[in-house]
Amino acid sequence: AREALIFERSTPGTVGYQLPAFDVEPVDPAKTLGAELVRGEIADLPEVSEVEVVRHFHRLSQWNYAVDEGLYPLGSCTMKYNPRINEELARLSGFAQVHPLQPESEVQGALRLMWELEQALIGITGMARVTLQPAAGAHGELAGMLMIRKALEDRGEGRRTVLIPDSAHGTNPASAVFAGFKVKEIASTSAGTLDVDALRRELESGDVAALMITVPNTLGVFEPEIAKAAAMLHEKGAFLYMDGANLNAFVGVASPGKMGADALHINLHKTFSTPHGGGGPGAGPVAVSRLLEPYLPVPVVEKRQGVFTLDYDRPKSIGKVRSFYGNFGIMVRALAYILSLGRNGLKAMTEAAVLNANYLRRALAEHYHLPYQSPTLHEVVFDDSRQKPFGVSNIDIAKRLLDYGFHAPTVSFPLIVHGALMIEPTDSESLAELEAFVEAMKAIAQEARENPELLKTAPHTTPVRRLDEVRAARQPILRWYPQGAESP
Amino acid sequence: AREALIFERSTPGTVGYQLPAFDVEPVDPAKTLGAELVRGEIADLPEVSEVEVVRHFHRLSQWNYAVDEGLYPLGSCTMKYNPRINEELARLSGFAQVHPLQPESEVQGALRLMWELEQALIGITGMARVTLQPAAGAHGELAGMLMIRKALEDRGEGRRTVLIPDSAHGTNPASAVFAGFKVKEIASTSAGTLDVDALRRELESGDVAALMITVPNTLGVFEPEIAKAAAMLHEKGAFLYMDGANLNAFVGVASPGKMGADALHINLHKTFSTPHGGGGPGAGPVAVSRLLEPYLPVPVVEKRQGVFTLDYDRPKSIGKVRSFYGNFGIMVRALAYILSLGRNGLKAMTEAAVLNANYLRRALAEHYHLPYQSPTLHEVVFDDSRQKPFGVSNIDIAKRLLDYGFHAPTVSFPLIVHGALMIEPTDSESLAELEAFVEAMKAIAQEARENPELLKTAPHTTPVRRLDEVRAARQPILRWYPQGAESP
Amino acid sequence: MMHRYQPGAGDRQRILQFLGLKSPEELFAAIPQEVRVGELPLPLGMAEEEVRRVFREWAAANVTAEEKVSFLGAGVYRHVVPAVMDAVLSRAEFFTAYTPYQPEVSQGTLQAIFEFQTYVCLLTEMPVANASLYDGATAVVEAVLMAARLRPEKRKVFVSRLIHPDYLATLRTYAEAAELELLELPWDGAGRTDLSQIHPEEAVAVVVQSPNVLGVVEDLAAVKKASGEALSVQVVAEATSLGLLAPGGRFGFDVVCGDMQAFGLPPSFGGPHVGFFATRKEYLRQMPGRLVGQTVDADGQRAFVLTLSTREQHIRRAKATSNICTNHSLMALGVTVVLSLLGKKGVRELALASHAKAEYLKKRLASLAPKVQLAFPESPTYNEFLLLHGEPEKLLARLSEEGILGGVATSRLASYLPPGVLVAVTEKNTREECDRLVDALGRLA
Amino acid sequence: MMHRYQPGAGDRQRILQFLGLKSPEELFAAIPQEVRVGELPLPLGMAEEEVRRVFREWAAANVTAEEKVSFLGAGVYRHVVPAVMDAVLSRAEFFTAYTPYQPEVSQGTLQAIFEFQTYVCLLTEMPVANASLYDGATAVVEAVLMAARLRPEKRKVFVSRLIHPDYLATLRTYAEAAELELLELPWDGAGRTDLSQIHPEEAVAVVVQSPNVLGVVEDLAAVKKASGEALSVQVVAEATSLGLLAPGGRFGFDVVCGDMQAFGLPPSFGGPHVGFFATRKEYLRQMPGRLVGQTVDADGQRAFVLTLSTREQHIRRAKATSNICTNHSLMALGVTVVLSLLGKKGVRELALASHAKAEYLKKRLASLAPKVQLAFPESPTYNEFLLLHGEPEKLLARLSEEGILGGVATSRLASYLPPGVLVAVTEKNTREECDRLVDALGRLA
Repeated sequence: AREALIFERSTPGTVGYQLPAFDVEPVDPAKTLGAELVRGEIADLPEVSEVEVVRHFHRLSQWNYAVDEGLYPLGSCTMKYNPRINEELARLSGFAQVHPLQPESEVQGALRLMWELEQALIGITGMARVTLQPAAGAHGELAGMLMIRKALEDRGEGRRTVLIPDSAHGTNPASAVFAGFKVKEIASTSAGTLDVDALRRELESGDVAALMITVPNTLGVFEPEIAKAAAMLHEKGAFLYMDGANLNAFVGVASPGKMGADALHINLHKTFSTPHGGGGPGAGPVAVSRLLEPYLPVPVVEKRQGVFTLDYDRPKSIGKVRSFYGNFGIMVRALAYILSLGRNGLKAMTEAAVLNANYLRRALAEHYHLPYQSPTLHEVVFDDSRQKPFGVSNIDIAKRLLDYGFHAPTVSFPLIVHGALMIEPTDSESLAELEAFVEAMKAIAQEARENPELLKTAPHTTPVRRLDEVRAARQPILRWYPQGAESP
Repeated sequence: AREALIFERSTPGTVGYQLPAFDVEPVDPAKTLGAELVRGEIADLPEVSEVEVVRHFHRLSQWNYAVDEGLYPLGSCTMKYNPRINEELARLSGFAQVHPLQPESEVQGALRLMWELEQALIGITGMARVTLQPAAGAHGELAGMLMIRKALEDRGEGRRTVLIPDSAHGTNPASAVFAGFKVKEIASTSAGTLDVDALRRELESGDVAALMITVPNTLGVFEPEIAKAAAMLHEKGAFLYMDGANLNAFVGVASPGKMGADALHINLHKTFSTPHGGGGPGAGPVAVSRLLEPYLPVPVVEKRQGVFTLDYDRPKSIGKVRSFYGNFGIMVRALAYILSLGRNGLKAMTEAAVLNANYLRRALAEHYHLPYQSPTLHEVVFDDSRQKPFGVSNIDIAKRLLDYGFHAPTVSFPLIVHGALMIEPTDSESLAELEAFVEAMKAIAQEARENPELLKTAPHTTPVRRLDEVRAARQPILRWYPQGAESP
Repeated sequence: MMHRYQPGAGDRQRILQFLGLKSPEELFAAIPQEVRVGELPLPLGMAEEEVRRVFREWAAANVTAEEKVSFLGAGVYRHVVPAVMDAVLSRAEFFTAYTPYQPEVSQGTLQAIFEFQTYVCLLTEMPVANASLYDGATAVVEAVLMAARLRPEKRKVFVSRLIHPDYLATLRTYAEAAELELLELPWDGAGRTDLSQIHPEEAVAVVVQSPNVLGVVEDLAAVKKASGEALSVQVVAEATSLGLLAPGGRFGFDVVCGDMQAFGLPPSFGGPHVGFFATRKEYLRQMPGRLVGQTVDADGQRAFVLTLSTREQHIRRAKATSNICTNHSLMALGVTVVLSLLGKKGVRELALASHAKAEYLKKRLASLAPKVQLAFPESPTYNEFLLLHGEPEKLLARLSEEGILGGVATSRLASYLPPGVLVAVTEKNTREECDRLVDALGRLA
Repeated sequence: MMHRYQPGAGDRQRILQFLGLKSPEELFAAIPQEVRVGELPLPLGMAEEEVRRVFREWAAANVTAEEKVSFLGAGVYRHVVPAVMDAVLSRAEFFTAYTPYQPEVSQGTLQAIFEFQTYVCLLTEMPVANASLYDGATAVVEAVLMAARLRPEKRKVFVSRLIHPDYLATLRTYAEAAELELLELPWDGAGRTDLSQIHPEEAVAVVVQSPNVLGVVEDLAAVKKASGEALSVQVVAEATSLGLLAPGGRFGFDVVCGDMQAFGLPPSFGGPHVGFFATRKEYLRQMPGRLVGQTVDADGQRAFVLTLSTREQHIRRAKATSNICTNHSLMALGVTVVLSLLGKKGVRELALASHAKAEYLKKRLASLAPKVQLAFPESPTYNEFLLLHGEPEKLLARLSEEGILGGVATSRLASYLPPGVLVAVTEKNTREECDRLVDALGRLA
């Protein structure tokens, strides 16, 4: 049974909430504010009781797939288990009910938590300092690129070109542009990695501000010449921006600091397991080298004589990239995760992530085509070229997986692989779960040969069938209107 | 996909929890305790990680129907909405983390809450006092009957007969027997109510200790002569025990005190909306008349000079019926519900419950047979006699309702209705939900005529199909054994 | 005015119309005036925020072990509570469901309880266990009543005075109604039940608790031997002890029962906790309470269902094996989650840590004699022991001022126990907490 | 040692065997030694109970409005938080899901966000709204950047200095990168933005906040008029004000955006909250952020899907309308739940109660002059206002000692604001709390 929109469940006169007693003199807002500033009741807001609200969202929730249901192999998204203790801790009154503008003396616990998280991230990345302010990975990219821009300006340089490999996430070019740069793509090598020679050629222009690169890249392949690339960049006065979306592949094994990164954003909602929330909130702290430290957003948390304080007095700072100090509630969860695992556990999880991905790579290699043969770490990218002859695309395979009770892999990138199936099992999965996934993928490969129509019309058992996405885009309906009302 | 038993998910060496640091000297328990007192690891306990536990119970939960999914019309069970605020409050550290044996001075808040709940229940029932100790309705029945027994002994009377109408819940006779009484059933009148003449005849024996009666009875019919029956009982030195399972029908309208009840148990998990938890915990406070007050279980909470205290000094008390003071966590929820609704809201809910039940009665009357025509309050009992000619039983109708996404009505009693369908919608349901239920019931009535096989083999869309209950009882398998192990 | 818990204001009018009524009052016509009430003596309904404010105030008027160091036990123990447990119990699919009478839409609850039954069997080394009872006290009662059904010609029950005093008090209440004669066994100088007075040939059952209420581990082999034909019943109030101590099942006991609260349920001022009940297969049809059994559905796939309900009140009425209906299913689920997380290693580690920390504390406290004195220094204890002291309640009040909930005064439990403080230690207590208690007792006792 | 978050100890060995490896180390062979690290400078992993202890200690080192009376606002407001909200957000189906890229198994998130978009439209009287942004500050930025895309020939942005200082600071950062010229508008004696310096013909946008950071309700009709061809942007930092105040949509604004935190999200030391963004239909294809649209599935039934993603970075890369990817979906869900509970009546009642209580307090405080002084006694305010005081931080410290979080010192926000305390009042504040503040200020100011 479909669940109506909450607006369609409305019954006039019903209430879903009661406010605390109204214990002051009533006012006439037309008088206190002026009639032209005031509105009346908003006609189309719903009138529903509490139980109806509870049931509405309960039923909606049942149409979602989630990590708690099973394997969620969305490549590049690191859909790992979200520990319940972290949810408990983020809800502690002493964290959730703290106002950001209380005097510092009243929020020492919150400031300490931020300071401790920064220290932990410094330890993990080998970088000089970290800003916790950005709200998401892409936001971190932007903050990082703004720091690079400011550093260049500080040197009096007007460089404007940012190099980005063709395998990169779409956020990289977008963020570079929003930071005021021009983007130039570099083609990957046949091994799927950075073409260092191409980089060298590009650097000769003198206009290169930075290279933005994901390590390991979106194929899951480690960039073997990353340190060399960094040296080349630095030598030419350019910066290395590292996209940390795939940090889960090497925590405790290698460090961006040693790779020569100048800025690196860290998706706390990936590597450090804060819940994705159906699309956020996440957090995208940016770790920087000494070179970029002066440009960090304000404020930063400092510890002075055992007292934690917010330092706004940073003349070279890029300023602020959002309100207050970042997604504090996400920081609580991430630090709890880091402390729960510790140095031993973090490395064990890295190994598990890479073992799991390589298990899938080997187990699926006879059924799906592997476009790049380079060794991979925490994820593996197949393509649909063996299924294409039967008219079956990566999308069809993805949709059919939903019928088998799994989430689909990433199919929209990397752009260098046509018909990609980018699979990242993460460290949370048991062999039993991986085996079940392999069985499903094998069955689908067979179905592709024997009954391609079944895949092309998949999914069949989900709450809704395949959607008309073209219609959604051509005749956009982006909100509910009451029956009979015209969309203006 | 079926979810295996947790024991079947085990992988040797896996852990799902880490204990706090072991910070004292290790001991050899064979030495401290003696080798013969000590056991080793328990071989068959599972070894699973945290995420596997989370997913296991997440998946299990998805096979349950629950109030949050929709209408749950189990007659006599009062499956109403369980407000979320009550869950929040019961989990407050100052309630959940309080030990029952702390000094009274350290638990004044907890004692006050119990005292306030008793006052509220006294106000609602019009009785003299209330014990909160019983853990469930049946437990309350037993406590009530033990008080009656003790009161009779106190008078030096050895009366042993308890009269129970044939429409009663099964717990009534069972509880009476466990309190040491003999049960004698009284047939109901053709209106489905207490036969007062039969009561009069029975009372002549002089051995009648009490009448146990549900008001309104399990047909949903109010006992019009209840006050008269009480007077007759009292005149003959017998007691009136009232089963409060159906209290939701008349809170704020009538009072057991005025009806002449001597003891009445109250299912907090029905009328006062504490969650049923898949079968408990509930709570079954017993409200008593002045006559039975001396016999209340110890302790009772007293307020003396503004201080709350546990009074154990009650020489005529029946003693204890369980450990400590009752299901305190349930009391928190019930009192929160009562205070949230208040005198106005409680009565409004009673009216809503009765309106909803009468809506269903009227709307379904042309499709299902109504064996008793008396006006009903909060529930209504149909039977399957119109469907029987097609070979369709009440069970089949119940199972088919599951396919329509509703829970089934009660089908196991009252015993005076053969093939009963006992429907209690409660006050939580909107007309829209009731209408959808009526549509389903109508459709089923039609299916019974046109395609009875569909009903006899229902349900068809549930996580499992109809179960072999005979096999379960004949060859009981009540626990998991490791593969290959014999059931001893 | 409409209330937030009530759907459909407009519905009310529409239903009245449908029924041809002017007011809901007409539906109550069958209720005579003489039993009617006017307005209830209660305040008007409160806003959620106001209820929250009131309850928080009351909650804040209680001291909890979260703020202080705690050595409270005596039937309610403070072990680790994994966050996962409450997350599972908060799933509306579990907590807003009813008893699984319709198994096709209740497999979640049913399978979880089947797992609970299995855990109880594994912990007790007994072949069958039920789906839960209210608490330890009523579990003991049910054991004795079952024994009485199995030995209908006998009326005597030999019960250790060292079972938890609330359990004993409850048993007395029920035994009186069942016309059973309770013979309460004293204890010996080692703090163990004196078995010499048992006459098994006259008895329906012999009941001991191990570890007993003074913390001492009983000699179950001797109890079993002394029980003869009578049913031997082991009561367990500190369930985590089953991770370290050989259970009654190993010694041939007929019933092992008690309370599982120690496996992670919050104290909640005494409830809800969860009783458990395990016994031999041959007593199956005399067992109290619900049972979940495995069977198959119409497609032949494994599924679970409430079974053997012909024992139960809703079928058997006056002849039922128990009057229990609502049990403590959700709490059983909580324990099942905790046991699943702890697993094979954790169950033992937790018990061993509790024991080792208690031994550490015992050893350190021994040095404080004669200010305080271990009641039974030579007897085996698991994680709780009795410190003799003349004025335990005063002593505890002084400790509390220093932020230490030092234990439970025996005077709070029963007048017949020796005066002193029962001190319980769990894996949550740190060495430093133990040292603080020793230090404080050294100064204050 | 295995960790509790890691399934399958035995699995590790079996996978290694399957891969023909001796150690996982071999899988990292492609990583050169020069970038390797030894042991991380972190402690060993902690038990859940230990982590809980540490975090509780840190949490306890913060003062919260739960313990004190609070009048804190300035962009983060303390309104009622229905218990239902967190119950919904705690459903693993919502919080452990990813962005709904596979709509067939994400209808729950998608429909909820479609409802969020509708709520934003209803509150702002705008025809389209997006699926959320990070916060109010970045929402303002996105509005200005969209305006710049729509008026590519212009570079000036007229922005009120009375938008929240953090929003302004953020806008400065982004504007610099986008090479936009920010012209900051001062305020007049009534605490309203001085519109006289606006030159709309040169501008991409005119940005005001209403109520502004000093609490004063701006004259939106005048702003709209002054904006001319430039895009008019209303910023809303106190979203509940939309329950009482006519929104920008009614005055023909091009964008209404801001933060929805006030509808029941916890302050959380500043985040996560949730930005919103509503605009005209003609700007649809220049909008930033995700959009959920209605369509049908293969069976023709209504369903929801992320749409118009050709605007977004993962398709359009360097030419995207925004770089946003992860947004604040779960917070948007929370607001959707709260708005659903409040409903038509509650949204207005809540705003009216906040306003009435603020008016009550304002009136009472007026009597304390000249100790403290209302900055703009004649100007319309919703639920927040500025009290002038020379040493606001000291004053607040004294109030805090009496258990009152008296408001936010303007010095904490920005140096250019008049010295004083911003006092915010919501429906949660009782009359008695207001009286306590008046009394304390009378003594301490």
